[in-house]
Amino acid sequence: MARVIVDVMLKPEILDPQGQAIARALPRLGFDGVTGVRQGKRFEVELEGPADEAALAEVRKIAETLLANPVIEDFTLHVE
Amino acid sequence: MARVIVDVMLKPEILDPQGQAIARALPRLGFDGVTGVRQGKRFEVELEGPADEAALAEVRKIAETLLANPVIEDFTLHVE
Amino acid sequence: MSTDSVKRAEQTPDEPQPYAELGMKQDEYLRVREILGRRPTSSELAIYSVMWSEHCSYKSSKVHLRQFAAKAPASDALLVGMGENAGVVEVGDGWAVTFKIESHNHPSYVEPHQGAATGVGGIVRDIMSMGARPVAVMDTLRFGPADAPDTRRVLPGVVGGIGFYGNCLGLPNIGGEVVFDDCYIGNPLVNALCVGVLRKDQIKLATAPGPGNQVILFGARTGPDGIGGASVLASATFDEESAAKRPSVQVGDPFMEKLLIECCLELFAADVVVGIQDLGAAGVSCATTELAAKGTGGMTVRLDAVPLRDETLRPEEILMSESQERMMAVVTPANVAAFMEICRKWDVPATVIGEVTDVTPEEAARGGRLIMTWHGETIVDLPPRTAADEGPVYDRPFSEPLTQAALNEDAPDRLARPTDLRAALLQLLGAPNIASKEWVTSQYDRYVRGNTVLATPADSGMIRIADVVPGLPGDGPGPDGVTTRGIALATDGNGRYARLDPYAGAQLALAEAYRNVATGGARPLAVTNCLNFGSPEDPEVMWQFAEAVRGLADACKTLGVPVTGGNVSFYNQTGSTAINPTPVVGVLGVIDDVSHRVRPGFTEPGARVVLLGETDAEFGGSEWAHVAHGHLGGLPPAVRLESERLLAEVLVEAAASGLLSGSHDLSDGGLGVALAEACLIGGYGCRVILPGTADAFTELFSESTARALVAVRPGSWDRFAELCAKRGVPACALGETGGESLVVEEVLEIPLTELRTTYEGTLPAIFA
Amino acid sequence: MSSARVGVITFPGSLDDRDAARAVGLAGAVPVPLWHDDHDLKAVDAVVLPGGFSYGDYLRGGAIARFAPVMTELIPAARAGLPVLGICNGFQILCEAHLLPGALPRNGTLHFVCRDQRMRIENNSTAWTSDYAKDQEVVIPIKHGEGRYVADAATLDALERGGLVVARYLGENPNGAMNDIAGISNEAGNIVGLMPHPEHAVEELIGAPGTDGLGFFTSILKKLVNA
Ligand SMILES: Nc1ncnc2c1ncn2[C@@H]1O[C@H](COP(=O)(O)OP(=O)(O)O)[C@@H](O)[C@H]1O
Ligand SMILES: [Mg+2]
Repeated sequence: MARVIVDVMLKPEILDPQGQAIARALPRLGFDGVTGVRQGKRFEVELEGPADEAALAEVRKIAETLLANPVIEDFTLHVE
Repeated sequence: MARVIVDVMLKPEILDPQGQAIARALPRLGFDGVTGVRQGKRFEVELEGPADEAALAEVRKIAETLLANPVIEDFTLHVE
Repeated sequence: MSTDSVKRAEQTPDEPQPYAELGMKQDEYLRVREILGRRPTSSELAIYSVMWSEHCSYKSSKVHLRQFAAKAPASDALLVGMGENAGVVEVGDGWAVTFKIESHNHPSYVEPHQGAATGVGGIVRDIMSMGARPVAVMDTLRFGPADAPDTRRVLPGVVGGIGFYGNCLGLPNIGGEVVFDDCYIGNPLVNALCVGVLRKDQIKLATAPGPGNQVILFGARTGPDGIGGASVLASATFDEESAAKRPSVQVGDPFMEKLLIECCLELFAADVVVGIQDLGAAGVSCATTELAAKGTGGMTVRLDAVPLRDETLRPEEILMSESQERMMAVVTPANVAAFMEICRKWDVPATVIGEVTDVTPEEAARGGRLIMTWHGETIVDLPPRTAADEGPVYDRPFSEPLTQAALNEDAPDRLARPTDLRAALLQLLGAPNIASKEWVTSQYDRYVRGNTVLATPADSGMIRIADVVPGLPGDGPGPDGVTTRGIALATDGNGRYARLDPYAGAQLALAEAYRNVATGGARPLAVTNCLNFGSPEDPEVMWQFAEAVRGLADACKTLGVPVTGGNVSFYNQTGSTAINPTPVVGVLGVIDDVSHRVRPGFTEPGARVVLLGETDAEFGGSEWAHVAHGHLGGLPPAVRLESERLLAEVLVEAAASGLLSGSHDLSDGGLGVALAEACLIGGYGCRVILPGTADAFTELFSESTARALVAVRPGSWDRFAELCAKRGVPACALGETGGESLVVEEVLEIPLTELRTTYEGTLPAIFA
Repeated sequence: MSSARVGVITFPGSLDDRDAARAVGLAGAVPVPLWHDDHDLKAVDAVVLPGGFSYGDYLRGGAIARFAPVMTELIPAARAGLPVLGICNGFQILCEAHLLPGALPRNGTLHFVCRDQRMRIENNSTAWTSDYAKDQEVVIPIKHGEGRYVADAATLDALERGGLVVARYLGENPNGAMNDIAGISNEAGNIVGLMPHPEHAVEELIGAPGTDGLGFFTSILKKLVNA
């Protein structure tokens, strides 16, 4: 049993209103020193078997086809 | 300029309808071998200065008060 | 890890049990021992502690709520009265309607988004369990002051949660309330209403008849949701590790609920359900004991068959779990396969967990016999009626608050009257309680299902009961589903009025909701209510409660509208300070032909603006006293039930005859606010003259009840005046609609643009 | 009533499917229910993908629905010219399935928004808009939390230059959509995706005031009858 993490973030050129709203709120809450925030998604994918080559390839395919929308999002993948 | 990543996940005992919906869809898409999916949030926080002790403490506070809802979510934090 | 079986309980009679931590009084615990003739197992203790809680047993309110049935007016429409999951009323053409309102106050304070969301989910399942298709929801909300920091946390979360759940579920939100008052700081009220429709011969009840019938749990898996209490049991009876942190917050899955709705409707249509019950508070404990209690009294349940989200759950936790989106059905063995097939179609997990059994006469006399096993061991063996129906009943002491007399003597007469009525009107119009609630309502889908006749900002929501899609069957089975009928719903409640006089306050809430329903052209038919109060252990709160129930029951009798159900929420207080008593009343009305509905406001130029009803100087608990002086004292406006009844008759008949192009009731803020709102909502200004029976301030801002403002279509005045005269309803023509301003001659003139800026600016400025 | 048959697909979590069927029927065509789990388009002449939250839409609007069995039939059929209208969630599904370009992430306001929206029908040469006058102004409800149309510069440019923007918001942009885009079509004009809900503006009495949405359904009927 292994766990693969897929991180999905909006492409840099796509406006991220959620991240922006957070960044805007920070100074009001007394937090300075943050120049920007971006919000994305994190998926924990639990595998039945080990995170071998074949399994990773499968998760990559899941990420590509389902977890991320390649039109607006990038993803990265790592084993935990 | 440093970047701190805050990962926010629902506490393990809290129902994650989002992850469930994905996990249920996978077999239908021809993906087997996944036993569970949990969906959380990932924040990229850009700092003005370096990610020193003080800055990390500040980001931790931001995570606690704004990025995560401590009633139902846990978060972890790391420097990228 | 050993299981606390019945056998073990018999062998260890003196083992200490954590009943107090579970909220049970010692005499309640002793009563359980007496019923069972031994100490309860920890699972039995779990069942009794939740079933005998205030929330499930109504132990403090029962003695008062009986008045709703005792004083109920004779009504042919009532098909199912109080005591079921929701009441059902007949509305004609073979159709029936079921509706109910319920509170989710505390969870919404702890976690506003999920708390409010699961509040909607819970009430929707109540409606489903009557055999109905849910068709609309409403939400009535109370918060601390709009600009209080905590309100900025709670309100957006609550509104987001209600929208998230209702929108994703596909139920139009057709109305509600948003009220701000200091007394709700730290104690917001979130009351959700759902209404459903069904063919009158398809009512389902929570009952488990027929020995041999199978008990099926379907919907979401059971997880450790909302079982803070159960961990007490686990840790007391077992080892440390099972005392794992259990969340007190439940997370809703509206998608699963949508599947459940469609699945249930298909199950009902296929006629494969004998009895059905939703799982709300007290989950499996409640569903099994109540189903068994209303059936043969006998049931066996294999608790280890319950599908779990978390395999470490102990039986006590399964019994107490409040996991959402679950239902329980009783099905004949012959129909199980068909039942399962429909669940599969909708991707709804379903599991047989038990069976209805026969009981011996002796067992029946004891209250039936419910047996639960856990991996072969018997862990529950109790008479279900003792848990479901025979809980403790308290006739708690009550006494009028010591401060009540002084409060009532502090009449608003002493308050300085404004000299600038224009400014006074603008101030009221921009006050958070009056100002446009669009910031809230625009987050709710009000159109889904395509039957919404009236929704925000109308005085009442209105839904077409059934439509026929050309080429597709109607929503109801068969061609007899055709009907032009609609239903209207309004909820109201004024905590300030109720604080000044809980008896009158409850009646005023009813009167306003009743009037609002009639305003749209519907005939008021039946009532639901949600009684939000402080601690019943405080005699002064108990007095407020007793007075409110008495007032509501009396007024329902006078108006001829029965209470069909409702909900009580106690312990709404911060420290020892209770909220204002807040009875929220929902009224259901019927309109024979929805095309006769009257829209809110001035929708055409050249209509005659008419004030119906009588105006006295009544400012106790008024919005003006609140906004201009922060004052609460004196007495609320007089209750005029007979006038309300006659007014409603006029409104309904005028609507059916097509005499009105707009209609709006008078309530908070009086005539001045009603005029401004009618202009803004309808889009036309008006030019009016005050009747001159009192001073202009009184005529503009008094909150006398049994009044409404209507726009009589050109050429319809004579017929309308006759209609009013026949019933003795005072009708005063004030002027005419049209133009770009609100003009009250010799008093004020305000352009609609200025009114709009004031009215629409308040909430976005605070929350956007 | 004509014999033109317009399918309306129901996914788990579809909400406005009955509403879409009603609109099809009111326009005079025959609504045909289609089921997500069937590899069967029942030989319909056109298809509506209705609004709602298919599969809960927890991941992204339309992300899971696009893989439904019925979609494996619909995608090639649409490419081959079958008229398809995607409303709201249906529009999201069309984008996810790459039948239309771009994407529909979360509204810029971060709020779900339900309101009667003024907009302009800019392209009346599609299968679904021929009954409108060019640049006709209409009021049709919107109700969505994820409807901010985005696409890369080249795609936007192609849409604008090809006249493929079907409808554009007027007044305040409700969701931050690029170029105020409310709906687009493919080049052939058979596939149209819209955030607004024309099926909620087809009866005077019900839903939004007016019947400005009916044109989408009468357009397709006319096209099918004249075909
Ligand atoms: N304020 C009230 N007025 C009338 N009936 C009430 C009131 N409060 C509760 N009831 C009735 O008592 C019964 C039990 O209520 P409740 O426990 O809320 O039902 P459920 O468990 O189905 O949600 C219901 O029939 C409900 O309608
Ligand atoms: Mg119930």
